[in-house]
Formats: sequence, structure tokens, C-alpha cells
Amino acid sequence: MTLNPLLPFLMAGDPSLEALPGLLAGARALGLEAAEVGLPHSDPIADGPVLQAAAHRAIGRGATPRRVLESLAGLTDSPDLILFTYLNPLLQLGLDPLLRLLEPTPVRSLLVVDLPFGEEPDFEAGLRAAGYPLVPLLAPTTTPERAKALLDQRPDPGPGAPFAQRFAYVVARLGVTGTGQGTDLGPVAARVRDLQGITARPLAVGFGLSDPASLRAVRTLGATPVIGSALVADLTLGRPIKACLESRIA
Amino acid sequence: MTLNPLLPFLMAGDPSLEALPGLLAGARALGLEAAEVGLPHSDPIADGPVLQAAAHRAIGRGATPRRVLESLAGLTDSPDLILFTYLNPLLQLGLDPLLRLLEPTPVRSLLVVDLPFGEEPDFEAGLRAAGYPLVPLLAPTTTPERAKALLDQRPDPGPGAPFAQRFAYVVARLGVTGTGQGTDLGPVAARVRDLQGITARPLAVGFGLSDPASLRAVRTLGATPVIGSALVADLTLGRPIKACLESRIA
Amino acid sequence: MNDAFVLPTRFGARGLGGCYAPETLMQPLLDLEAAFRAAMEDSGFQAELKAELRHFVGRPTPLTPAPRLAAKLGLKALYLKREDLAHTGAHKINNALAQALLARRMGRTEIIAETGAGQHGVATAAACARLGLRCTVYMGVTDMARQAPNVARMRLFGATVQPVEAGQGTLKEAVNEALRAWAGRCTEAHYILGSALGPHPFPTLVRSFQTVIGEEARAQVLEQTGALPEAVVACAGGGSNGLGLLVPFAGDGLRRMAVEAGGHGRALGEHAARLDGGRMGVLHGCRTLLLQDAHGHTAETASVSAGLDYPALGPELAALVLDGTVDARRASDEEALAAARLLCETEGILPALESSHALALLPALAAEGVASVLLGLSGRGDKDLSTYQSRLEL
Amino acid sequence: MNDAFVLPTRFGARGLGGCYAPETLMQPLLDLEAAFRAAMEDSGFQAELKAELRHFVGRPTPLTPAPRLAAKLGLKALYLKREDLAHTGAHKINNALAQALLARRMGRTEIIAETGAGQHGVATAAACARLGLRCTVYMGVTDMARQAPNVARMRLFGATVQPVEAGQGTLKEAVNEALRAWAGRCTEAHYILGSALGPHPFPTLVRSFQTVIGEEARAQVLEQTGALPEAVVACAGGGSNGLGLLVPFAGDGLRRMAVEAGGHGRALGEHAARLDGGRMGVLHGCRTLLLQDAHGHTAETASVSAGLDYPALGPELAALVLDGTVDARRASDEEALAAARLLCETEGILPALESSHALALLPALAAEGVASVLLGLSGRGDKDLSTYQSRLEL
Ligand SMILES: Cc1ncc(COP(=O)(O)O)c(C=O)c1O
Ligand SMILES: Cc1ncc(COP(=O)(O)O)c(C=O)c1O
Repeated sequence: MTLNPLLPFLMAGDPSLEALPGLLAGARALGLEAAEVGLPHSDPIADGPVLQAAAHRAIGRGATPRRVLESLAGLTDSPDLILFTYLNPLLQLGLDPLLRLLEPTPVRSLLVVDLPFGEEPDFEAGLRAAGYPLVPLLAPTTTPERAKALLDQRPDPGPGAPFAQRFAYVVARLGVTGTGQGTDLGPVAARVRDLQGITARPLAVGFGLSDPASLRAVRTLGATPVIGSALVADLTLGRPIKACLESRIA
Repeated sequence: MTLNPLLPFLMAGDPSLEALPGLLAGARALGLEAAEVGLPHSDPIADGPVLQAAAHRAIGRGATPRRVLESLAGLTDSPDLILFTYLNPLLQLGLDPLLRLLEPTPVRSLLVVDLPFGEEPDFEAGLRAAGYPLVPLLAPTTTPERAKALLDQRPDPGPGAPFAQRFAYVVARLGVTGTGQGTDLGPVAARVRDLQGITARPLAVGFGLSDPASLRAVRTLGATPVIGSALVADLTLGRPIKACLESRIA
Repeated sequence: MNDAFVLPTRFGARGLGGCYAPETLMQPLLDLEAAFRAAMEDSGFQAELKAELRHFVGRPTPLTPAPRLAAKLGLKALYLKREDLAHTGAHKINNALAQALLARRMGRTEIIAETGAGQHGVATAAACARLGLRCTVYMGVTDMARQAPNVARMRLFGATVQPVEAGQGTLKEAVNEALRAWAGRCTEAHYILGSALGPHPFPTLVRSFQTVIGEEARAQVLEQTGALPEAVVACAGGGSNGLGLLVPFAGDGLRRMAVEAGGHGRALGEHAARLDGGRMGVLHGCRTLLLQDAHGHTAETASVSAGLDYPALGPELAALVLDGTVDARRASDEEALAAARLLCETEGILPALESSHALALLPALAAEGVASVLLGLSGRGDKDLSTYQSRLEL
Repeated sequence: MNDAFVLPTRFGARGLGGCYAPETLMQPLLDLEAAFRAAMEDSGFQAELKAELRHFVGRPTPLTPAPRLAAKLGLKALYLKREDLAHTGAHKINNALAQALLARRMGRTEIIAETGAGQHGVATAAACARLGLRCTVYMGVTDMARQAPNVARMRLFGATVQPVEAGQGTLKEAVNEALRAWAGRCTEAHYILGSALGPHPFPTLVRSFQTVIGEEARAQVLEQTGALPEAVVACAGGGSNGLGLLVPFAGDGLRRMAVEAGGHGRALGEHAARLDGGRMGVLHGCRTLLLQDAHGHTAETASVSAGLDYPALGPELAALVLDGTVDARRASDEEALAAARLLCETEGILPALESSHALALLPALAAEGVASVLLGLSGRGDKDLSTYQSRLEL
């Protein structure tokens, strides 16, 4: 298994309503296998200022969940997508309409920030049955026993499945998304090593990563770094996606 | 006994610090036997706006009790004076200094608004012994029995004494000094008649009288009207004392 | 993973509540439930809480007969449960103090809270000062402006008030920001949520610390009159004073009523009446009735009262209403203002704008033939003076 | 004529008090004493008053142990008698409500009152609303400005607030004007004086209605600790909360202390410390210690607290001090402000500026070796928020 070098996060609807397909094509052109696409939400309780602002801008532009998913329909020039979202917009769509919207898109899995396993069992089972597993999250507060349980509850579909459906998301630090100031990677490195001891599935590490050195450090651990707020901020400044990502893959 | 036609009230120190002797001479020139002189006090709780303002102006000009009394010393061209005052300035002078100050003046009695009989027995007895009786006040709230007691407690020194030492002050109405708007004299007339049934001493009626008709009505009852706020207000406007009083004696 | 909780996490036939929290907060929430359960079984904690409620908060608060207002409205009897007399001026202190004691018991040295009307923030700041805990309160900038006295009070109590600029600058945004802050400091800090909402175990915890209101009121009305009233009424923001008052009357077969903010209109965005304008959804960690647009974005709300303009009703109270054991009504801004003035003039009691919404229901109850009412006066109106002055043209 | 009174009109060895009233008010004062005596012997009145104090005012108010503040100050124990939790936020309601009940019993339909800090005005307005009496409150324009929230509260309770422009525009002028108004309407109106001052029977009447504070506090401290404190402390404006707290401890052989407003300096006009700047005199109907100039004109006063800047100390409290059974001290504006902040930060209680003067004495008491103190927290500081904000730079 070769290491997926970077998992970029893009906010649908930002920096413009039409930007997403082009950005995804850019990521794919760099050989990235997967990307997270954030569905803008009014109350992003797990996000820091950069992604909050991006979400609110996107909503202001009319980036509703339906429109975002429709804009992904039929895309071929895209990495596998992980839909990063809060639960309520999905609930309001309802399972079947959601599945119908997902079907023509490159979305392969969902990361629902505020849906612990078991809170909406039918909804989650329905998604899984239709081929959309939910990504398990592992936080600094997650105890080893709890981590084992979480990985069991949202199991690895196995090496035949794409990265987007297999990986577990390791939350690098306490708090919300956003560029960390001098995040000490020591603790997350230890956690990654411990997790690698209990699971063979790929791991992604996110929250607060931005500089190439941090990203490299994560890769050194054999995990995929996630780049979110820093990327969104760069794109807002008008930098081309290629430039934004290239330096961070190296 | 001829009726004293008017008892004018003057505020010492107003309309100017030096005005009092001239005003008193003016009253005497009109044949008035007695006048009240108000000692300006910081907290004149029985006075309405006109006399409050006059007192505060006078205090502002430096009309202290001592200075006022000194300004009356040696006056010969004056009616008998009734010193209209609140208790505290007298207490602060002390009985003996007060008597020394009073001695050379035309003051014949004191009307201490907030000194009911019995509250300062030694002080009152000392004044009386020195020839300064306190004027009894009879208010609309004073019951007939209480009126009898009050007149006994501050008795009439008898026909040999001047009006200023003999009269009882009938408060015409509830409230404070000041120009009454359309005071109905019916009730006070009845009270005056009742009081005349229990005492032979002269009565003065004050509080709220101003127009010549009201003053005449009081005289018709065989009592002396007091003119206070209306007079002070007129003097403030610069009217000469003669003009102020003449029309009110007729 | 919600099977790791011991207490029920869901309310009513439709399973409201739950624990829809980011993974970072799951262990803190599990720990909180465990600490709460242990504390509730610890007679030492119970005694400490009881002593503080009595000697610091001033419990029991009185139950005041309001005969002049009753007569004016055509009621036979009206009783007011006087949470306005609790320390800091509202029922919020019951919960804030209890959670602060719990946090100290858990070894936390730092408290995070959100506030809307400012009453919960003030109560939390006071409780933290009392117990020597560091306190940060998140408050929307709109609320900071309209409840300025409460901002000053929090600062006097040594709390840091963090302005929240996002959105409408009201309670919802403050909760967002408090949750974010807690996620960042959850190993040192306890989050004192101010109403019966949020992820499990908060709704249960807050309700448990507020039922003292109804327990006292029930005993008091029986002591004073020998009978129960026909109806018990409270206002409903998140639902904490409502549950606190209404739950202890559950077995009594009387009418229990919750009054929401009717704001100034019936369109989405003009009110905060979740029970007749809301749809089921998930916000701030729980499933409940929610004012939202078609896309699942939380809707804006409007109310003259900063404490009632939260877009979601707490899950337990929502469940009681949906299951038909509590009636929900709405009162408009104007009705609440008029009701406040009437209470002032007939009984000499100045109600919080929130509580005035409960008062505003009384004319309708009288018209429906209800004779006796017990009403939860959740707080005093000092914080609302400037609104009363401008809206009532004093 | 003072022999027509039945109750003693004078206090202490130097005969303070008395009834130095204009004749118009003598019969109303005699009637008031008679009505008061009759009411005090009427079990119906006593029961009514007790019920209102309990169910409306929220008595008994708590006695709060303040361990964190005590530790900070080097005291072993500190207990706060929480009049701030009484309805309307200060002890003033005890007297206002009782007098309003008395007025109603006398057939009066109209109430006149003066107010300084506004607490007595608010309490009177509330009591009048509660009982259906018309209410006019006289208030100096300076006090109206610095205690604006209380003006709004009085108006909400339906009272008319009459601005008094004279002099410094503070309490003394308000009393002047209220006395004048009462003289004009004394056949319909009762005058509810707000402190233990004025002509007999007011000092006795007000003190009698306030000793509930000390009676409760004494029982509470015995219940909570099994012992009496070494010192009992209250602030002193007119003297009503001071007497109310201190008198019931008279036989206990402990230190009783009253704290006056030290303002910002020791010269006449810079403070309101009558006991160390005053001379015997007569103001507003009674003989007592008075701040005055050499001519017997009442002096101006200064204090950051509107409720303590009255130039005269009530006669009974002054007598207790002169006779040596109560100690008088002063606290400056700065000391009071600092003491307020410290109580806020250590115990989560926001004191009125008046009460903060009592708090400001604690460091000195600790330094003198006093170990345990019971302190009268006469009111809450909500009314003083703007002063705290500007003076403490919040
Ligand atoms: C006085 C008062 N009442 C009621 C509420 C509404 O909250 P809840 O529904 O949780 O009682 C608030 C909230 O701030 C409040 O301050
Ligand atoms: C809270 C408070 N404490 C004390 C006082 C002082 O008055 P007294 O000395 O009569 O208690 C006032 C007067 O307004 C007050 O409002």
C-alpha cells in the first residue's frame, strides 16, 4: 500500500460557487487519490474561524447541500470524495433523496462531524448499505479502548476498497479545525503509533496542520496529513490549487 | 383693641443683604405695628418655592443668623418684629449668645416653625424669661382640644403686651407657605370663629394669602392677615415696599 | 457509542435528545455523566449543594399569591414562584451553582459558559467566584448590547466575557463558540451549559438541578392553599425553568403549559416558537424541534427577550409537548411587554422579559375558564429595564 | 405637646430624637403613633405583615457564610445577612411594606415617600402597587441621574417620581420636599419615611419594622455555628439597616459597629461621617448628630453612595454610638469600591455601594484581631453598576 501523500479539504461554494470541479481536477492532476469536500453549514461547531467564514460565505452564495451535490454529479476528473458535513442538513434531505443525490457523484464516504456511531443507526446503516461508509474519528480524548470500539463500529472494508472508504481520521489536537500555531506533533505521533498497533487501515491526521514540515512529519509516521483551513485560506487569496498543493506534497 | 390690619413677612437678606432696615421703615411708615422677619435657613421644610428661593438667595449673600440679627441691632424705625425661624440655627447660636444678639433689636417674639411646645423646654423657658415668647401655631389639623392646650402652653401675656407677643398664628391651610391658588377661606373662617370662642388674644392668619380680597376677608373675621410669599415675590421684582403694602392694607 | 452512557439519553416517543457530539467531546461527556451519577448518589455532594442553595442562593424562593393581578385577569387565584428572588435574579443559578460544584468535584479549575440574556452568564460567573473557579463566558454581541448590565455584572465577578460576532450575535452563536472552546480545553475545563439542551447528559443534568423549583412550588402551594392549581405555566427558552417547574407536577393531572417567544410575526425569522414553526432536527448535540430553513441551516429568530430566542427547544420539554402532556403556546413581544407592565402595577414585581411571556398567557387561560394558576416567575426584570423604558415609553 | 405621645420619643443619655415638626404635622404624627401601637398589638396585622414578608418579600433572607472572603481578609469566619435578596433588592422593603400596610389600615389611599439611592422609593412603589395605593416619590435630580435604573423601576410600578431640583439634589432635599408634600395632603396621604430618622414616631416605627433583620440573623448564626460572632457590622445612612441588624444583638456583649460614608476627604462637604464630623442639631424633625456649618445650616455631603450621603444620622443609632454601645467608623469611597470588588470576586455577590462601606471595615477588624464577623449586606449593587463600571474601569 503506497501512502496517499495528502488529503486536501475544500469548502464547497468557496472561493466561488463554481470553483469546486476545477479545484478537484487540480488535485487529481497532482495525483491525489482522495479529497474532503465540506458541505457548508450554518453552525459548524467543530470548525475554527477560517472554515466558519468559508461556510458562511458559501451559504451566502447559495451553496445549499442539494446544489453542492448536484454540482458534483457526473464529475469524472476528481479524486474520490469524502463528504465532510454536519448531520442536520443530511437529515433534512432524508436518506433516500440523499442517496439519489450521491449516486452520480465521486463521493465515496461521509465524515459526519457530529454523528457518533449509534445515534442514528438506521440512517448510518442505510448509507453504509448504499456504499457510503462513515469515517471513524479518533480524538486526543479518545481512550485506547474507545478507539478499538470506534474502529470496529465503522470497520475497514479491506484493501480492496479505496482510501476514502478505509481510512480513520485522527484528530491531531483538542479544539476545532484551523491553523495550529506551532502544534507539537509529539503527542499525535505517539497516538498514531499506538493506533497502528491496533489497526492496519490507513490513517489520516488533521486539525491544525499547515506547514510542509508538519505535513512531512505526518507522512514520516506513515499517515496521510489533512490540509484544510490553510488550503481554504490560500484559495481565498486567489492562489491556484496547483501552487497550493504542490509545495505541500513534496 | 384696634385690629392690626396686616402682618408682613420679610426674608432677611432678600432682595439684598442691606434691604431689611429700609423695608421695615417702610412698613412702619404705613403704620404697621408688627412684621415677621424670616431668618434664612438651608432646609425650610414649611416653606413653599418662593420663600425657599428667597432663603437660598439670602444665604448665598451671606445672611447668616448672626449677621441678620446684628443688622437689626439698634433699629428704631421698625415695627415690632417676630423672628420667623427654624430651630437649628438658634440652637447652634446657643441661648445666651442668641439673647445677647436679640437684646438691641426690635424683635419681640419668635415663631419657630419646627419647635412644638415641650421639645426644648429649657431653651423656650429661657427665651420667655428674657421677654421673647414663642408664637403658638394653630393648623387645620389642630383639634380644638389641642388648640386649647397650645394656647395655654404659650399663653397670652395680656393686653399690656404688644401684638407681636400676644397673637396666635392660624395656619390658613394644609401645606407650606406660598401663594394659594383660589384658597377657599370658608374653612379658615370657621376655625377663626371657633378659636375666637376659646381665646381673646389676637389672631393672625397666614399661608397662601395674597390678593386684597382675601386679606380683607380675614380682617372681616377680626384677624390679621399675614402676607409673605406674595410680598417677597413683589420685592424681588423691585417694587417699592410702600406700593406692595398699601394696596393690601386698604 | 451512546450505549456507553448509563442514563437514558432519549426523551419521549420520538426519541428526542441523544448525544450528537464531535468525537473530541465524547469522552468528556461520558466522564461528565459518570461524575454526575456519582455526585447524585453522594450524600456529601447533596448536602453541600443543599447548603449552598439555602445559604447562598436563598432557597426556597417564595411562592407569592398575586390577588390583585388575579382579580384583574378574572382568575380566582394566582401564585408566582419567585425565581426572581434567587441570587443573581433568575433560576439560572440553581443549575450554574450545581454544575460548578460538580466541576470542582471533578477537579476542574476552569469553567466555560455561554449566555443569551446574560442571566446564565451572571449566575455562572457568581458561582465561579464563590467557588474559586476561572470563568469565561461567551456572549453574542447583540445580546451584550441589549443586556449590558449583565455584562458588567459578569466582569465584576471576575469572569472574562468573550464577544461572539458571528451570525445574529445571540445565544445560538454563543453556544457554538462555547462548544468550540470546550473542545479545546476539555481536559481542564468544564462547560456549564445554561439550559436543558445540548448533548447528553446536559439536558438531564440541567433539568435535575432545576426541578427544585417545582418541588418547592408544589409543596408551597399545598401548604398555602391545601390544593393544587388547575394549571402550571412557565416560559420556554431552552426549557430549563419550564422543566424545573413542570416536571414535579407530572403525576398531578393538571394542565402544564410552556410559553414560547412569539416575537413580532409568524414567518420564519420573526419569532422563536419552535413548537409551531419548527421541524425535527439536530443542533448543538441533540435532536429536537428546531427552527430551520429547508436546507437544515438554523434559522434566525426574533424576540424582545434575549433568553427566549434560541432556535431549538430543549429535547425533554419538546418531547413532553409532542407526547401531549405539556401544552405549548406562544406570546408575542407586545403581549409580553403588556403583561410585564400589568404585573408591575398590580403586584409591585418587575418580571424578566422571559417570564413576562408566561404572564402573557394568563388572559387566555382565564378566558378558557381556568380558575387557579401557578406561574413560574423565572427571573427579575432589572436587566431588561432599558427595553421596558423604550418599548413602554416610560 | 410631646407628652401626648405614648411611646418614648427620645433616645439615650443625651435625649436624641424628639418630634420637631411643624404644627400641621403634629396631629398626623400623633395619629400615626396611635395607629402603629394599635397595629403592633393587633395579631391580625402582625399575621398579615408576617405573611407578606414571607411570601412577597422573601423573608427570612439567608445568612451566607463567606469563607473565601474571610480567608482573604484573615478572618476566621464571616457571615453575610443577605438583604440584597429581599424583594426589590434591599432591606428598605421591610419598612416600606409594613408602613404601607399600616397606611392602608389607617384608611389612607395615597403614599408619599422620599428616596436617595432609590431603593426606598422602589420598595415603596412596589409595596404601593402590591396594596393598590397611589404613590409619589420625591427624589433629588442628582440621585435620579446616578440611580437611573431605580427611577425606571419606580415608574414601572406606577409611581410618580417627582424630581427635586433644590440644593445638591440628593436625599436631604428629597426629604424636605416630601415633608412639604405631606403637610399639604396629610389628611389623605401617609408619608413612608425610609430610614430611622425624622420626627417621632418615625425613628421608632422604622426601627421596629427593620429589627426582623437582626432577629433572623441572630437565630441563623446560632443555628449555623452554635455561637455568636465577635462583631456585627452594618453601614449607616439614616440608620435603619444598622439598627435593624444591631439592636437585636444588644444584650450579647459583642462589638456592634456602624460604618458611615467617609467620602473623599475629611473636610466638611467631602464626606457624610456625622459621628466624627457632626454636631448636635435638629433636622427633619429630630435632634441628632448633624453635618452643618457654624450657622446651623445643613452642610453639603459627599459619598459615592447615594444612600449614605444624608447629613444626619438617625437619632437612635446616634444615641447608641454616643452612649458607647455601638462603635462608629468611616469608610472612604475608594475603600468601599475596593471592598465591593473583593466581595464580587471572592464570593460572587454584588453589594450595593452602601453595603460596601460595611465591607470596607473588615480589613481593619481583622487587623484588630477580630476573628468572626456578621455583616449586614443591606442591598444589591445592580443599581450601582454604572458607578462600578466607571470607577472600577470595567
Ligand atoms: C429569566 C429567564 N427566564 C427564562 C429563560 C429561558 O431559559 P430556560 O427556558 O432554559 O428557562 C432565561 C434565559 O436566559 C432567563 O434569563
Ligand atoms: C442598600 C442600602 N443600604 C443602606 C442604606 C442606608 O440607609 P439606612 O442607614 O437607613 O439603612 C440605603 C439607603 O438608601 C440603601 O439603599
